[in-house]
This record gives sequence, structure tokens and C-alpha cells, in this order.
Amino acid sequence: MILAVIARDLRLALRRRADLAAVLFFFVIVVSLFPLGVGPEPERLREIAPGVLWVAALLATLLSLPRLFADDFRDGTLEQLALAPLPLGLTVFAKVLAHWLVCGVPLAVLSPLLGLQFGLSGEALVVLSGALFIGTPALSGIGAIGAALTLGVRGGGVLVSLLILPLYTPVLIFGAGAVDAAVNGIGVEAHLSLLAALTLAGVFFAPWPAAAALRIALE
Amino acid sequence: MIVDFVRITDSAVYHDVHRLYDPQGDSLFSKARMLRSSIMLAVSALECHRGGRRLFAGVGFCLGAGELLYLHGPNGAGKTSLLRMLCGLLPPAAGEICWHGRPIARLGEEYRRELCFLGHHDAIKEELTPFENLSLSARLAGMRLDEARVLEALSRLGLAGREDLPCRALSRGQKRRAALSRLAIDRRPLWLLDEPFTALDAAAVNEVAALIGAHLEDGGLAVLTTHQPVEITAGAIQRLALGDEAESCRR
Amino acid sequence: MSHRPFHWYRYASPQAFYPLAGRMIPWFWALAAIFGVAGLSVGFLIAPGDAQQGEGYRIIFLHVPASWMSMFLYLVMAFWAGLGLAFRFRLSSMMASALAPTGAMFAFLSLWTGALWGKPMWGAWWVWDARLTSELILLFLYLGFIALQAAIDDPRRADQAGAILALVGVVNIPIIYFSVKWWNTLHQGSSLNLARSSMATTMLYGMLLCALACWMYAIAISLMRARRIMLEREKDTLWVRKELGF
Amino acid sequence: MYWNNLSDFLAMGSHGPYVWGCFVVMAAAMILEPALLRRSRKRLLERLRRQYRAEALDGKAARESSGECP
Repeated sequence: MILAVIARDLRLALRRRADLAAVLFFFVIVVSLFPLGVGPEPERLREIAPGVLWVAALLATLLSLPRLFADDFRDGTLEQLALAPLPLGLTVFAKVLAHWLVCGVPLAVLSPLLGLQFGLSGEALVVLSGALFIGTPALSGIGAIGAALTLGVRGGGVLVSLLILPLYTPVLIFGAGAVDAAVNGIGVEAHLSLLAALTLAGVFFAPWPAAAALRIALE
Repeated sequence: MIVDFVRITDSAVYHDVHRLYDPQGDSLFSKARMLRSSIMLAVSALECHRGGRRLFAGVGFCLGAGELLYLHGPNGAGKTSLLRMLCGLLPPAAGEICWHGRPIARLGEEYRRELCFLGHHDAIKEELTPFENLSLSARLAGMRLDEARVLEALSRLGLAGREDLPCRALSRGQKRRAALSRLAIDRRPLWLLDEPFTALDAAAVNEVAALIGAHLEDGGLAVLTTHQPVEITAGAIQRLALGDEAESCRR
Repeated sequence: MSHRPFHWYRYASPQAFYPLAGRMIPWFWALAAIFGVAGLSVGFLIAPGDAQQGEGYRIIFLHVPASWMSMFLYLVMAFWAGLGLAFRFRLSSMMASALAPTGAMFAFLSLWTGALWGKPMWGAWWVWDARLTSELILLFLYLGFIALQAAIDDPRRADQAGAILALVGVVNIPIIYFSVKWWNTLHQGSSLNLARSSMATTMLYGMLLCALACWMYAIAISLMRARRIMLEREKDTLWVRKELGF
Repeated sequence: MYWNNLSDFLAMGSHGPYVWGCFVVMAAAMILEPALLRRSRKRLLERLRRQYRAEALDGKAARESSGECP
């Protein structure tokens, strides 16, 4: 049943490739703006690269969050999902996974390309992509709570960022920390393991409050 | 699969038969449900508030197998809220809803496996085709359907040539038909339909009425809100008025 | 602030709680004033100067109580909100909404006093150290709670949505705190570690008195705001009309 | 009494502006907040009284059911 929900979301996302592309272009544009603002010195760029790439990934995920529930809420399919004989938490878990596949994975795949702009070494690029790969599920999971809370609320898009960015800080710290450690050549295992812990917590615990928030929104 | 024994306890027999049987085996399947004469939806002293006002209070009724409940009343009388309470989406301010004698709040998924809700929204995705929408809602309801049954259900609702058009391209009435095609394949006993006949032409109205009649004959229950007078042939019909027509105390 | 009315159920309804809160508020204001005067006089007049930090350290008599209160009020808010969500007690949800602005104010005051304390000690208005940063994030959590409740019109849904956010926030506060601490351990450790208090006892008493003053103040102000919320939400009921003499 | 004269007390050993900066802001906050709250409460009471008076005038006050909305 969970696979049915995941397959459904993936098929819907593929039918609307424009949204998908918009999120990725946003990520590329935001990252490419920084060198223009900060200046071309490779040394400084290499220093700020982890932070810039991670914050851009954060914002890109945030941009695509409302899409997680808003369309289903508007055309009534969210009610049917809530009435499916499946715990709502699992349905939300499936949607978070689908959102991660559609939004998180492309970010992780694309990031090494953009890392080159900042002069990151090969090894750092691998760690960057790996950290993003591990971290983005947590972004989707925690973001689902924000998306569910602000469902059908006016000004919801802006509100999501205010609600969710504080909760994103641990993921940002460990994610950017991992890449920073790689750039400086020190061990990344500690960062990545903590990031993985956050992701597990995010993906397995976040859907339940999100489901509760959905139930309230559907009242 | 042949059933070797059937445990006749009040709420269990229906589930055993349902699980042991592949939904395709219609004939034997419905005979098993006739065995269960006491399928019951019992609602007592239901109360609903919206925006600080009390829409209705003290609403209660009992629905046995093969019975249909008409909910009518002016707009804003709380018909939709009552339906949403019955399907567990909206918790009532007071009162209780029991299915098989057990409150639905505690039943959770078990209850949701028994009911099919169709609200104002069509609950179909614009990007997907009617075929995909219907097979998806069937899978979500826990049914494994082969292609033939889905196509047959769609053609029954007059969508013969349009199975593979994205729903965006369909008219309002056709979208409603695509949503209602769900009833053609649904085997769940309790149907909660919120104005199913809106935006439908005469042919479609008769078809849906026939579907509901068949469902009632089959031993199912249905709660219906509608403004058009429609003749549903089978089943005992109860009526419940909400709002000004009713005498429920207005705050 | 977690006083529990003795007859729990009799005071669970806003109608019964409104007059009771009305009677208690003056007492809490009085207590806040007494503790305030005592704490400040100890802190500013009696306590000796500090060896390295000179007289500037006296800011801790304002900074530490504010930080404590901002953290404590968030926990109490999450407690009331969780109660409101679980048992649908409208009164406890109102209490949670009443606490949020005061908590946000204390978080802001903690940041303000922290910055003014940091300037003479570390030479910079804002220092990215673990405790100040997590205090900043706590302020964002408060603002998120208030903004979410303001954006939703239906009071019941606003309460429940706010409750979920508060509970998720409470679970995340330790994670945020330790991740920030892990990221930067510039801060001189917690200034009040009861095990090895590096401060003279008079300073300790001064700080505790100030903390009590802030606590009484928080109770008084949130009871007042809770009463205002009660009037607003129950304006269609008869007891509010009687309350206003109609 | 630690201080021997007022000017030392105010100067706070070269940290005066910082200490008093904190003190003033905190005191202001703890006075402003209740004042704002009292003002908004007064405005709410006026609004409610006006509303009830209007209702009383056009006879809506004669509600038949006594039960207050829980």
C-alpha cells in the first residue's frame, strides 16, 4: 500500500516536470549568485562553499514543501488518503519518501557540479554529495510537519520557512560541518554519523506529528 | 479458496469472510454478507459546532443492512459536517458513532476499511487519466483489480472512449462520473455520499441510482445528501432533516 | 507557573477560571515587585564587584533570569499546549497562547542583555557562541508559534496546530542546543552550575531572587492575557455578558 | 552597601552604559507589556459592550434557550 502511494506521487511529479525543474534551477541560481556577491578569489570561495551549498539546498527543499500536500488538499484526494485503511503516518512517510526522491536526490546529484564553481577538491565533492544524500531526507521529513501545519492557511508559504528553518539548524550544522571537515582534510565520519542519526529521526518520527497536523487540517 | 468454517461472532464473521475471499468471487461474497443481518451504524446524540455556533444537537439514528438514510436540509444546515463526522474526519462536539456496536474513534483503520466516502470534491487528480485514478483508488481501498474490471466500471459510467485522456481535458460532468466510477467497483458496506448527483445528466443519475440500489440489495448501507428528488428502488429508506426543517433545538 | 488549581475539574472551564485568575493576579504582581526589589538591591547594591569583570558582571542579574524564563516558559507552554491537544481542554490551550508572547519577550531580553554583556567582555555585540545562538533559535520558535496561531482563524485549529508545533519544538530544543554547542564551544560554560558555583553566595541569592521576580511577573502577565483571550473567544456566551453586566 | 557614593554607582566602573542599557530595556519591557495588554483589554471590553448593547437594542437578547454554548 505504501508503494502505491509512493508510485502515485512519483507519477504525479513526473507529469509535472516543470515544478521539479524549478526547484533545481532555484538551487543552481542561488549557488551561482554567491561568487558574484563574494568575489572570485578561489581561497575564500572554497571556504564558504559548504555553507552556501547547504543553505541553498535547504531553501530549495523549503520551496518545494507546500507542493507536498497542497494540491491533494485542494482537489480532495488528501481526504481519500486519510480514509485509506493505512495509518496516516505511513501515508505521510510514503509522501516524504516520494518528495525526497523527487527533490532531495536531484540536489545531491547536482551539487558536485556546482561544487566545481567553488573550486572544491574531488574528495570534498564526494563528501558534499554524500552528505546531501544523507541529509535531504531529514529536510523532507521535518519539512512535512511545516507543510501540514500551514495547509490551507493564508500566507502559508512564508509561514513554513519561519516554522521549519529553526528546526533545520542541526541538519545544516552537521551537513555543512561534514563538507567543511572534508575541505580541511579532517575526519568526516563524526559529522556524517550524526547527520545520519538526524535523518533517521527525521524520517521515522516526523511523519506522526505531520499526520496529526493533517488530521486537524482536514477537520 | 473454499471457506472451511465461518466463525459466527458478532463483528468477526464479516471480516473473516472478507479476508478469506478474493473480492472477485462476487456471488459467494455477497451471500456471506446476507448472513450478517445485524451490520449496524448507530449514532447517538450527535452535536456539531462551527464558528462558535451550534449547527445541530441531539441527532441520532440507526442504520441496518440494506438501509438508506436521506439527509436533507437547507444549505449550511450541517449535512456535510454530519457526513464528515460519520467517516471520522471531523470529531463530534458531543455524542457517539458506533459501528458494530464499537465507537469508530477506537476502530481506526478497521472502520476505514468498511467505508467509502465521496465528498464535494471529485478526489481525482487532473494530471492522471480516469483509468489511473480509478485503479489508484481501488489499490488504496485495498483491492487488487485487473484491467478489465476497471475498464468495465468506467464504461458503465459512460466514460468508454475517454479512459486515457488526462482528467484535465474532461468536462465537469465527466470528472464527476470518473469520481463516481469508484462506486462501480466498491465492495465496502458503508457508503457516505455527499450530493453525488450534482453536475450529472439524467443518464448518469439513473446509473448512479442503480449502483446505489444494487449496493443496498447487496446488504450495504448508504447515507446520502442530495437536493434533487431521486428514486432509489431497493432498500428501506429513512429520512433525517437538519437545520430549520428539523425541530432540533437552535441555540 | 505550573500551579494546578486544587479542584481541577471545577476550574477547568473558562467561566469558573476567569474570576479566580482575576483574584490571583494582584497577588502575583505584589510578589513580583517584592522579589524584584529584593533581587535588584542584592544584585546591584550589596553584591561585591567581580575580580576580572569589574562591575559589568551585574548584567547577569538580568541576563540569566531572562534566559531561564525564556527556556522555562517554552516548556510550560508546550505542557499546556500538549494537555490542550490531548484532552481538548480549551482552557489549557488558551494558557499556552497566553504564555507565548511573554516567552518571546524574555528570549529577546536575554539576547539583548547577552549582547550588552558580551560587548565589554568579549569586545563584540554579537558572538556566535552556543548559548546565545540557541537562544536566538528559541526566539524564532516562539515567533513561529505566535505567527502560526495568528495565521489560522479558527481558534480550535489554531490551538491544536500551535500545540503540535510547540511539542515538536520542545523535542528539538535539546538537539538544537547540543548541535550548536558541538559546533562552537566559545561560551564560558553555564554561569550557574550549582555543583561548583564560581560565584559568591550573595550573587547567587541575587540571581535567584531576580529569577523569582521574573517568574511571578510571567504568571501575572500570562494570567491577564489568558483572561483577555477567554473574553475574546467566549464572547458569544452568557457568562461573558454577565461579566460585562448585560 | 557596596558603593560609597552615587556617582560610582552610576558609573559602574566604566561599564555603566552597558549595565544601565540592559536595566532600562528590561524595565521598559516589563512595564510596556502590561500596559499594552491593559489597553488592548480595555478596547476589547468596549467593543464587546457595544456589540451587546446593539444586540440588546434589537431584541436578540431574548434568547429562548438558556444553555450557554459550552
